Amino acid sequence: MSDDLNELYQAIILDHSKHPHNARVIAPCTHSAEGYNPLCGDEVTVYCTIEGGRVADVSCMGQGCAISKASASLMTLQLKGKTLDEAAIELDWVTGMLTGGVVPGRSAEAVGDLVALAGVRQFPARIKCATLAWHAFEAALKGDQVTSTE
Amino acid sequence: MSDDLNELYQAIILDHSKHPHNARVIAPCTHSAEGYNPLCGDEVTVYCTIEGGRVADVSCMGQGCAISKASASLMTLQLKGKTLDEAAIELDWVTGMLTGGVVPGRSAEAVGDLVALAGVRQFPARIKCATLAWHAFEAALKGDQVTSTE
Amino acid sequence: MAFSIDKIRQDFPLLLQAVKGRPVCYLDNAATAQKPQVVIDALTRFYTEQNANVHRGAYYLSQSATDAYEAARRRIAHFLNAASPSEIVFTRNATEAINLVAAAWGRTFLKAGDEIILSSLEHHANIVPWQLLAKEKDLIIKVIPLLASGDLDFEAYTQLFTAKTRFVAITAVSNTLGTVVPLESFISYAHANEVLVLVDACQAVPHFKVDIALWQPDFLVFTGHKLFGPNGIGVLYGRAALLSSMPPYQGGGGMIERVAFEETTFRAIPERFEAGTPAIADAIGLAVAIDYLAAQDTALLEQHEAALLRHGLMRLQAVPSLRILGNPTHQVPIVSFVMEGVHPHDLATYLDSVAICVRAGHHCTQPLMRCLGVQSTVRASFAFYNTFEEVDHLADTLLAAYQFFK
Amino acid sequence: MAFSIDKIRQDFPLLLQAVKGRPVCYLDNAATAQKPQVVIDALTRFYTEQNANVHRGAYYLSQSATDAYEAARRRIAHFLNAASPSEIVFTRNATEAINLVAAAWGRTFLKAGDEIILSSLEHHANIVPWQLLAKEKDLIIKVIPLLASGDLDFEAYTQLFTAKTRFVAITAVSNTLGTVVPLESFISYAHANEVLVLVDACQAVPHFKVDIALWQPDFLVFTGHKLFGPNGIGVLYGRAALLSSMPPYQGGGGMIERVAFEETTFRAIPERFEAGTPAIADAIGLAVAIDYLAAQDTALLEQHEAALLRHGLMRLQAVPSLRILGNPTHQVPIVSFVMEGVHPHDLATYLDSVAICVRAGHHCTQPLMRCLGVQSTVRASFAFYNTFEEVDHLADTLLAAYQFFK
Ligand SMILES: Cc1ncc(COP(=O)(O)O)c(C=O)c1O
Ligand SMILES: Cc1ncc(COP(=O)(O)O)c(C=O)c1O
Repeated sequence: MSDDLNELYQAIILDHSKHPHNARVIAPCTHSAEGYNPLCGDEVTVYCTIEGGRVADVSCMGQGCAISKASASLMTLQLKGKTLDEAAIELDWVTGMLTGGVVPGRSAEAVGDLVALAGVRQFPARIKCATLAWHAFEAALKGDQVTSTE
Repeated sequence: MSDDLNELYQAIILDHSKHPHNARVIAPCTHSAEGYNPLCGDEVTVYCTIEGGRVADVSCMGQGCAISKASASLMTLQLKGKTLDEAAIELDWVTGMLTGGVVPGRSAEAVGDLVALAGVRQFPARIKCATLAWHAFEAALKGDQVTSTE
Repeated sequence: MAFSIDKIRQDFPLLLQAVKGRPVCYLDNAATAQKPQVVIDALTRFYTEQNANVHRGAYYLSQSATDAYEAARRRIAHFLNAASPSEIVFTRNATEAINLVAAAWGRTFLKAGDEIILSSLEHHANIVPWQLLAKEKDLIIKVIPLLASGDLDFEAYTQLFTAKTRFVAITAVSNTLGTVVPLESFISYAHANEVLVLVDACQAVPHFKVDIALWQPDFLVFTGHKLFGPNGIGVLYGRAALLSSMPPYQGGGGMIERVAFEETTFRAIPERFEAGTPAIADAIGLAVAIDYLAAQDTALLEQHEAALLRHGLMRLQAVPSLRILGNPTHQVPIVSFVMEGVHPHDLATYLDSVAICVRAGHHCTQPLMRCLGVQSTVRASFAFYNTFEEVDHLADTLLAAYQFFK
Repeated sequence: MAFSIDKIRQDFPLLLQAVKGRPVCYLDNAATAQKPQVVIDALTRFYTEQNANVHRGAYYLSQSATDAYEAARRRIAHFLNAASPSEIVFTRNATEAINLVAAAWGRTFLKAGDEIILSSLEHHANIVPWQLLAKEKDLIIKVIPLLASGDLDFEAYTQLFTAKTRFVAITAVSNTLGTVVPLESFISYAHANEVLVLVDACQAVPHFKVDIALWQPDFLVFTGHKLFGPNGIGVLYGRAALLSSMPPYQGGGGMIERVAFEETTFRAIPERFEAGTPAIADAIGLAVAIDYLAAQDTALLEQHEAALLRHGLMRLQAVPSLRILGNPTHQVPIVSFVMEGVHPHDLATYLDSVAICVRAGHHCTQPLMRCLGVQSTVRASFAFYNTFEEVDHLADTLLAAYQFFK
């Protein structure tokens, strides 16, 4: 067992993957989109309700690996109640952190449990798993029906 | 100047290429076919008249390098008057000798001036030039319209 | 056993590498195979001593490159036991070879309502070109169903034939389950119905002798990189009469006889299908890979592979929660499995952490995944250079993964 | 001159070889270029340390191969100054790149009666695909005529446009005469008429900077092996919006999103156009060739090439009975000539006997040969690694040949 692996699959990730939060369909919802990874066939659908410029509710359903499920579950917790601008910062932070892009500076408190996703950086082949739900959320807001992580 | 080159372009070859024999159209003729080398665009048309199982007359017209012109000229001299069986032996001898195939054993006298083509063997890139007219003759007898040396 | 695995492994430099400090354990041979040093050396030698364009120069180097390229074609014709080297067309890969047949043969000779039979085992490379063609020409695609064992249902296959059936495109070996399809019966049934057959031999050639004269397929394709050759080179075999009846696929230099703006004519086979400068070095490298294989005692290699498979199946069956997919009558050493509650990608990452290279996903066989009722699997695929220790390493690590994720 | 030709030649192992005991004098660079050692080493290193299939494995090696392959794509996008790496599609060669555009764009967007403009300078690779398409779809091909100088007739070009003109496919540099076409005017005229342009940059990229942002072509192609890279790899650049509007070319693994027997969907660009396992090592090798070039002082290389050309023209003009074809306004160091009374093939053989590698024939430009009123020519084509001594060796040997054949 390598340290990297322990960091990737830390308790919080395994926990969220086994017991995902907000794993349900929101119907009716104001926005939804499917995220799809053509390389492994994993898919996730993000549903959300935007009211008054806020993420009133958000959920994820789908099939995927521990990383993608945990990431989706963490995402729903993190985004719920945020304004769209705040949600955009969350998105930038996660994708920037994972793909080595620019990361908005934030307090540990603001980042919260999302920090558990940092272990994925050591596994480039798995980054797309971690970003799948986030890209689907982005696509839902943009009005795309399906998005692929490529 | 290498020895190989002197053997390739021996006097008899240069001579035949500059003053080709039977460089004329036979019309009407009983058989004719065009030989074509798609790699360099050279082309030759062989005309012949077969009467009573013999090559009564044979000629070659076309554009080509010294080797292909000399070979065509030598061919017309060699084949004229031969029976079809004898002509087939000439063909086998030339192509076999040039391409390293089986060569019918023959006296120097029978081979005659064709021996001048032996220098081509040292220049694999030029073998197709030397066989062009011969393949066209073969194609003419078979009734093909165009043949390519490839 | 006279067969020295250590000695063989010395021939494959990648197998001697370490990944993150651990010796690489390469079990993804169905995706691509490693290259013996002689193949790598052949590329170096070509570019160092012989590099010139083919079919075009009147000079020694170019002739020598042409000779080497054409010798590679003859080597491959001999390897497949084809009737003539002119039946061998070099392509980029197997995918292109199938696309070539779909475009040049299919587009010319098929018409609306004609039926094509594929199998449930096919790789996307032997599905998508036919779908694209079917859409364009309004053809009907029928699919040979799978038995629970992972074998194809021969009875059902025979039922698919109608007066409209024109073509069968079928794999010799499943790249996902390792199933060896009893092709002789499938082909002769089609031929008895005057239906042509294309065989995808990608996963067959690395494991056993493929003999054109025996199977008598109309077309057969394989890809160089899975046969221990370089990538960028694939092979299309086509019966001479068939190939000759087909129009060109791509246009360009090398495949033409005469070009004029008014009218252009094309060369005979195989050149007609090789437009532009080919992958000369890679074709030569593929022939060297085949020479390398021919120099081994193939019976021993096959025995070793069979033993690896037996041992692997035995060890994997003993891993809790692990389910092996399929149990085909004949199988090459390719095994797909899933572990209850653990996603294939997580399993593969766990294996990767100890340098075990396996593939997780749909293996370009999504329709087969659907038949099997899974989204994806982990696949371990072995070559003759793999060892029993590697099999054990895989099984031990899977056990540890089970403990970790449970 | 700070430029050390000796040092550069040391980088190209083939240039240091002997052919039949004589140092090779390689003057067939327009057919294919020699490879610097770093390119050969890149192939060896890939197969020794990194070989795995791309886009498919969840393991370190496969990810590392994928990263290297995608880095090569970015390298090429940067080299061409393309807006995005997704505009770069890897193909086997330039020929395939043009065929891809003809099939995926042409077959989709052109209809009977539409007109395509080609030029008299085109290589067969930029003629035959359009002829095949024209035949299939009933299109009309028009040809930009040649001026006596070997330049294209711009005035006449503008006259070819009608309301039906849809596409211009034109070379940047003639592979036979060395003519540099003033593409900016040709492209902007077409664009002013809302006509798309494909540029064949095969002979441009080895000699001068090609800048997509400057020319703004809609498509541009080149081939790796003429740019000092491996063979088996070519490049299609296409504007993102255009590529995205096109259906797939070949079907198979890697280019699909989801496959089902009922319905298949395709990936975004550039993957949509790369079916099957690509020529991974060769793509990486091409990027290394480009890195090698970028590390040189390109201004000096271009000066050297211009000086080689000037010296070559001067020496060749002095050979009795020798006629140089064309005298274009701008020229890269490619020169075609004929010798009165001596067939080009005989001349090439004579040159070959002292290890001078030149090409004799139609150079895959038969229509141009017809314009020039010849059947074939001898062509000497230089790269930056050629020397003045090699030019002199050519000229001296041509003099000797004149004596020999006269
Ligand atoms: C101008 C031009 N276009 C296209 C090609 C075709 O290149 P390839 O054979 O690598 O496809 C060549 C070279 O042969 C060329 O010189
Ligand atoms: C059975 C089968 N067919 C076709 C292919 C396609 O091979 P390539 O990607 O080299 O064209 C593969 C491998 O990917 C395969 O396993």
